[in-house]
Amino acid sequence: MVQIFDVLIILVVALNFVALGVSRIRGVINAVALQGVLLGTFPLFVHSQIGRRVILLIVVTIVLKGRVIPVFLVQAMREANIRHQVKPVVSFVSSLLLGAVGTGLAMMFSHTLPLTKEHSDMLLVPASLSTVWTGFLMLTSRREAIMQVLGFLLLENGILLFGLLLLEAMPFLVEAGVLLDLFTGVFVMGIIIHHINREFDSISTEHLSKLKE
Amino acid sequence: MTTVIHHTIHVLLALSLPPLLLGVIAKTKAQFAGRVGPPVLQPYYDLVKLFQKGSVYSTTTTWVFRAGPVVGLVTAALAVLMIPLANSSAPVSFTGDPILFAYLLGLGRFFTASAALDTGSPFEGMGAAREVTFTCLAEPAFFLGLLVLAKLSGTLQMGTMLGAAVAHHWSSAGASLALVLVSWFIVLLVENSRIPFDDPNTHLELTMIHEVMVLDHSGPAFGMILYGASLKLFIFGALIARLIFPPTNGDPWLDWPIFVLSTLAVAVMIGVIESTMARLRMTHVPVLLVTACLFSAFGIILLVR
Amino acid sequence: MTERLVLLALIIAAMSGVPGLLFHRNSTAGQWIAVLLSVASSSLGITGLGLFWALGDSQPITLPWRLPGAEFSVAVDGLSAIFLLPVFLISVLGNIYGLGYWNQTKHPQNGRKLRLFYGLLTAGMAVVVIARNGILFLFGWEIMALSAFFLITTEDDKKEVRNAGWIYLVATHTATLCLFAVFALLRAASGSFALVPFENHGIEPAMATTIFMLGLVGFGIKAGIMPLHVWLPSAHTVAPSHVSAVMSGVIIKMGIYGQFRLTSLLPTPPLEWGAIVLGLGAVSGVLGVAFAIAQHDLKRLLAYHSIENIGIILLGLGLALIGRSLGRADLIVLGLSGGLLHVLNHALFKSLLFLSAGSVIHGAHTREIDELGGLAKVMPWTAMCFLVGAVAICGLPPLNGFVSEFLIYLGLFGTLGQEGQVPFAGAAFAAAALALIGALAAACFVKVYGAVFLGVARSQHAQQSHESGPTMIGALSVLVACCFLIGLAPLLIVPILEMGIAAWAPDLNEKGHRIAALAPLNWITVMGLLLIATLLLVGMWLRARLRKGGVAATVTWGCGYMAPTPRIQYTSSSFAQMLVGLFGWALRPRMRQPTHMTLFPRRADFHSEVADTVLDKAILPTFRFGAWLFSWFRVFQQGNIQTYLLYIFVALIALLLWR
Amino acid sequence: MIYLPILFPLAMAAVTFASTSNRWRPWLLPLGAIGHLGLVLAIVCQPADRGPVSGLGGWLLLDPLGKVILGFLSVLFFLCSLYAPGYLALRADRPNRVFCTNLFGSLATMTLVTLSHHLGLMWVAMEATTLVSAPSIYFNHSARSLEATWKYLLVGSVGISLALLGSLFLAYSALKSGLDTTLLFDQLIKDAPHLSPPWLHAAFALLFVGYGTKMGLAPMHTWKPDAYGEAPGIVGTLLAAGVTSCAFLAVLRVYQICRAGTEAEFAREIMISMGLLSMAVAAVFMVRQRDFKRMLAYSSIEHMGILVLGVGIGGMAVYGALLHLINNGLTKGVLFLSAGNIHRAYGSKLTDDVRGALQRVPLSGALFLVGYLAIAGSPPFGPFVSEFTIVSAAIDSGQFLAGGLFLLFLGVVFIGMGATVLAVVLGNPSKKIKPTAFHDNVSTGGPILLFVALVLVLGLFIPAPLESLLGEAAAQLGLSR
Repeated sequence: MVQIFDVLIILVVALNFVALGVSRIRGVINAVALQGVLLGTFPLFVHSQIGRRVILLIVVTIVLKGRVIPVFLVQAMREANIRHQVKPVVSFVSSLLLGAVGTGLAMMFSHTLPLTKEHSDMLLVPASLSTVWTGFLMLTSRREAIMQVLGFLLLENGILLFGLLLLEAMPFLVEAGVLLDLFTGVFVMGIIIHHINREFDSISTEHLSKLKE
Repeated sequence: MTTVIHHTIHVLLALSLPPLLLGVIAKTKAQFAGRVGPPVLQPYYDLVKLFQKGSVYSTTTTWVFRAGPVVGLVTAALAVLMIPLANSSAPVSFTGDPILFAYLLGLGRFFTASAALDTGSPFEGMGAAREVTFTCLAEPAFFLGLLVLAKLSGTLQMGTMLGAAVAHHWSSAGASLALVLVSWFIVLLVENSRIPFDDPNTHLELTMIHEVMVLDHSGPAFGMILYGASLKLFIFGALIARLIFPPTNGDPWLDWPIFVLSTLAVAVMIGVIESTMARLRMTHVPVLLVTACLFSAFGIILLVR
Repeated sequence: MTERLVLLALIIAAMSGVPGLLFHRNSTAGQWIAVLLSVASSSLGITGLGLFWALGDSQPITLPWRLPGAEFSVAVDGLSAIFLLPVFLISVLGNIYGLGYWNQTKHPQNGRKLRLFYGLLTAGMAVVVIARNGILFLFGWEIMALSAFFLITTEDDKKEVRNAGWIYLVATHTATLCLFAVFALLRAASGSFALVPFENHGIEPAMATTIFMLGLVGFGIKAGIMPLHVWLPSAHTVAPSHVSAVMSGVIIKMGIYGQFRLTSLLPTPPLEWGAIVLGLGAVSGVLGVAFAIAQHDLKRLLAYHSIENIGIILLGLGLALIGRSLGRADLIVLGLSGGLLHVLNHALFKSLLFLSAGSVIHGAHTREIDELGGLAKVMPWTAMCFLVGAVAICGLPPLNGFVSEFLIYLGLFGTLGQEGQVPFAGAAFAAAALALIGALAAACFVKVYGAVFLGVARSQHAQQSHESGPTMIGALSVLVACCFLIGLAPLLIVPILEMGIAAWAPDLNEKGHRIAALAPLNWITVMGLLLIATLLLVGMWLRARLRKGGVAATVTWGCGYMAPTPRIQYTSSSFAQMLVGLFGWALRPRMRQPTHMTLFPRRADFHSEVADTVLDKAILPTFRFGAWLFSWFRVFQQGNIQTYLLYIFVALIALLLWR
Repeated sequence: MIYLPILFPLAMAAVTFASTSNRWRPWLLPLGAIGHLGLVLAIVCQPADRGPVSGLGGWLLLDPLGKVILGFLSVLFFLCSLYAPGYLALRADRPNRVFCTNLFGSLATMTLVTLSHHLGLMWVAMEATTLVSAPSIYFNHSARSLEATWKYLLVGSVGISLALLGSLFLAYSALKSGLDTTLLFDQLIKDAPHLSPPWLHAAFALLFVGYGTKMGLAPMHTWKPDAYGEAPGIVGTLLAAGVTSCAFLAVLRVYQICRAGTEAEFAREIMISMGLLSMAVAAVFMVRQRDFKRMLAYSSIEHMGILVLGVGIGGMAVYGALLHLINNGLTKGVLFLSAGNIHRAYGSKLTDDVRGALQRVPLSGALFLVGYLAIAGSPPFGPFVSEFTIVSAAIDSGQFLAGGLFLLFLGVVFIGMGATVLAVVLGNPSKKIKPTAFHDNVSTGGPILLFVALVLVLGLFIPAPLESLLGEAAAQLGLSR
């Protein structure tokens, strides 16, 4: 069981790299969506007993992260009639390298944080930090507003990963928080992207740098 | 009682002697030039004549112009009451009297220069500018000299500062006193517009200082200016005389002739200098004055180092 | 009683401009109400001071005040009283003068604003002087400072006024921030904001020196000590003249008051403090007057003289500090009495000069000295008053300026030390500096008086000028009378000064160190009266002579030149040229002169101008450099959201790695 | 009882949303504000013997710290709501349904922040505040306001996510030490000494950066100039005084826990450094700032810096910081609203165009100037008292460097801000710019006067109830009286 879980976690981390390295926006959306679905299944592994509430949580997460948000984003993209290629500030290779460095650092940093006995052999903390790092990387190195939303999604995924550690201690609160954040954030951002679309006929943030010193 | 007599002599001497100094200087210069020269008492004749004349006033002028000579004369006359002549202390003598003394002369200068500006004449303006400019440098020199004397005597009263003890100081702090003497002599020359700073006899308005300031005065007012100028000369001459020949013989009555003679000697000295030196270029005047300041300053540094 | 009267007076003063706001902008009713309130306020205030001086009546008021560390604590002591007198006197005279000078009908735009802040200014200054709590002090201080800002910018539609106001505001706020530090440090050392003297050894020497130095900067900016004076010349120039009079006569004295008060709190100082103050005094004095000589704007010239006089006051304070370090009571008494008296004197004669200058501006509509001339004929009263002010500010007998300089001279000579006294002879050189200051001031005022009032009018402005009305001349006359009073009867003011000294150095009077014993002020009275009497006698004699000898009138003798015009007169710039040259190393005059002469010279002109060296060569370049440097940081905010997010990331990592 | 201040604005929001008249809708704002003010007063002033005001099983609790901020928020909102009808009447061309609804929404969420006594709940409330206030920034529906909204939203969301991660870390630090993970503040503070230090350390870093982003501390401040520059003045006020206060409260809650735990020194160091950094950044960017609304944003950054600096310094400075929260907020009201008026009068917010405001709009110009002098820390206005208390406490506790830098930055800010403000208010209006129809009147000037009056009163004395309340609140943060 634990081995499978570790494999899945490694898969999640691998998806980070996919998201960083893929050049088509659709590809990134898919990678992030897949990561979301994987995350959705994780409560199965950390919860000792699986009740109705956990099932509900799993379903909601998977539907939201794996279906609703990707569709929403694809929709926005289609309406915007934008380029389908990511045009990064930092090249793909460099992004990947930075991602690798970040994952390494996350590993190192997570060693300084003591875990409880039952979590001590889990890879959750480094994976979480690495995902947060990737999210930041995407937020800071991609031009398109939609890619920034995806970066934000990655960031949230990282936080959710960490939240799994607390799932038992503080049931419901964690997921509720994460989902609320995600949902409202993405929802409002979506509206804004819509407006950006209408205003500029593009969702590249290049247009969004008029306000400066 | 003796004090009253001494003070009376002081006042009478101070009022009567000054024009004689001018006469002595003129005579000395004439001697050097190989001329007979005017009589020694000529300045007195001039004054009498001027006081009886009528006056001409410029329409440009105001009461300030008329006040100029009056203030100049009165301040000099009051100043003369404050300097020690042969007596150990002047009729007006108190701690800090040299300050009042200097500032009284300053008041006179203020009004003389203002009167010059009142005429609206460019030449008189020029003279006034030079007068006040050079004073700015002469004043510190005078005060630095005062510092030396104050340090030596331990007081700030001219009677004591230039009292009998000066003779003693010549042996103990001669260098400082000599520096002050030179410095004050330079101040004397500039304050009284003598060569090498100014030539009272020249007729080039552009090069004059004091004389050009009083171009427009005439009659009694001009007489007052002349008399005031001689008073001022007497004042500084007396200071120098006291510095060189302090009253030391112990007999106050004998001091008076000694004082008169020494003052006349100073006048002769001025005459000699006037005869042997040329006027400085106007731009070099400040340099000499700054030198005078430095001399005095060096004098005080020697004392307190 | 005194404190109550003063408080009442300052409240009335603060309110004096308020009723005017309710009246129409063209109505003078508000102005009259302001003047009446101001008269009432000053009468009350001066009555209070009279009570204090006559009876020693002082009942400090202390009330709780619900602000952290604050206490509403006011008291009048000898030091406060001396500074309060000009606050009340000059402000009411300025207000009366304003009836003619800044009449509401002539200045409907800004008259009401001016009087509102004029009243607040008076109140603020009174609070500064009586406050016995650091926070209350700061309140008064800032109300004063800000009101002054609004007064300076009365005519804010002019660019030069805005610039002057801006420089003032920056300077005054820098001062305020220094004072924040001063009072915070005082509290750190004493445990409260109450302004009470420290016991000896009650404060660490390093702490005391820090406080003193910060105070020197903070108060020094307000006082206009060279080189902290940068705001002063332009602010005094552009403000309405009765405001300039208050600024120069009273506001900058608040900086001096601060220094007196602060040094009275701190324990026995090291000798360096006195030496520094003395040195600053000499520098301010000499350079202040040197700059003044180079000016050709009447009010700017007077403004630089304020710096000079502040220098003279500092000489007095420096002496007192040195006296305290050396344990020489005579130096303390002479330094303080000279300094404090000069505070009073400068308030009188500088206000007199500014108000007279205002009268000139009122009549001739220009401040350019070289456009004036011959005003003594059309404005005889103004000319007379200005002359009195000029003689007084040069420190010439028989007026008040001489008395205070005399006291300071005595003290400076005293540092040479008699037998049995500890000398500090270095300080004696300040006597020579004071002599230089005096002579330069005389040169400057001969120039100004000659160029403005004497000779012939140089321009249309001067020709068409007119004498000012009775309210303006009336205000001037009061000041003239005060100048004569103190100049001729200095002993009258001695008790006041001694109470001031008692507040600074409490036990001196009891030990018999009296001013009268150290300085022969009675001789000044004698000589002053003798001078006036002789002048009158000789003057009458001359008059009789002239009547007898006959007087003819003609044009000025032009040395043979037959067609004199007003333009051939010596101008103020040419008058000052030699002196400006002598001080060229500090003044850095900008000159434009004809370079070469051909056989038939063209029309040529000479122009010289002296800007403020510290401001133009040091402060402004520094500010410009700062702004340039700061503009480089703008690359961090270029509208790129990716970069913004990066900052957050970097900050996060930095905090995680902290330690 | 404790639910009413949250529910009432929500209800008002619903009513507002439902109302159809663009003209009369804004009048609902003062109405709702009065109601809220009354409710808040009722619970804030509830006598202590009736026990603490709490609800939701302890998740909601009103402690002195909350009281200070809740009371302030309610007053602030009330004064802003008085300004709203006048302002919206000027903007009659724009639909204001969403705008008004969102203002009530912000009020509800901000109230929730102050009342929540639970780490998670507070986070939820903060998140909601961000989202609800975003549309108000977009009120003008221009490209520039859109950009501002986007930046506000994205930067704010990232920040708030970090705060979530931080909250989880904090929870885990309790879990690691085998403590109860209720996440109630009381409990956390009590358990603080036993919390796992590495986790607490990381949690503080995350929470500080997260909520610091909402507060607008440098270098997380970048959204501020854009958002404040483009939002209407009234929104600027509510953001700069209201939302930031809530974020500051969140920082304070976290600091309370760290102070009680092992990370007190670390937290104080960070707060002092970040406070000074914010002041420095604000100072640097304020010099030669041509846009006077952006300038106000930098001023806000500066004052947020002062707040955390005060708390970091400790002692009386904590009291000063809490007082400064109020003073700064009220003065920001003066500045933002009068700047808004001037903006309306000239149709521009650049100093190139805007000159002579004292002549063009005498009241607004004068108020802008007064606001500047007040915020710069001049007596007799409130900010002087609080700023001076902070610097005095810094020096008193021997933190000379912090105190000295504080004064230095205040000086630079004064100069930078002053140049812009004076350029705006003094002089003659430029002929080039065509003036709009705007003129000073009671509806747009009166509320600002009320702000000024409060600022002045707080500068002259602190009312006894407020003083004791501030004292209690400061005691929560370690001030021993």
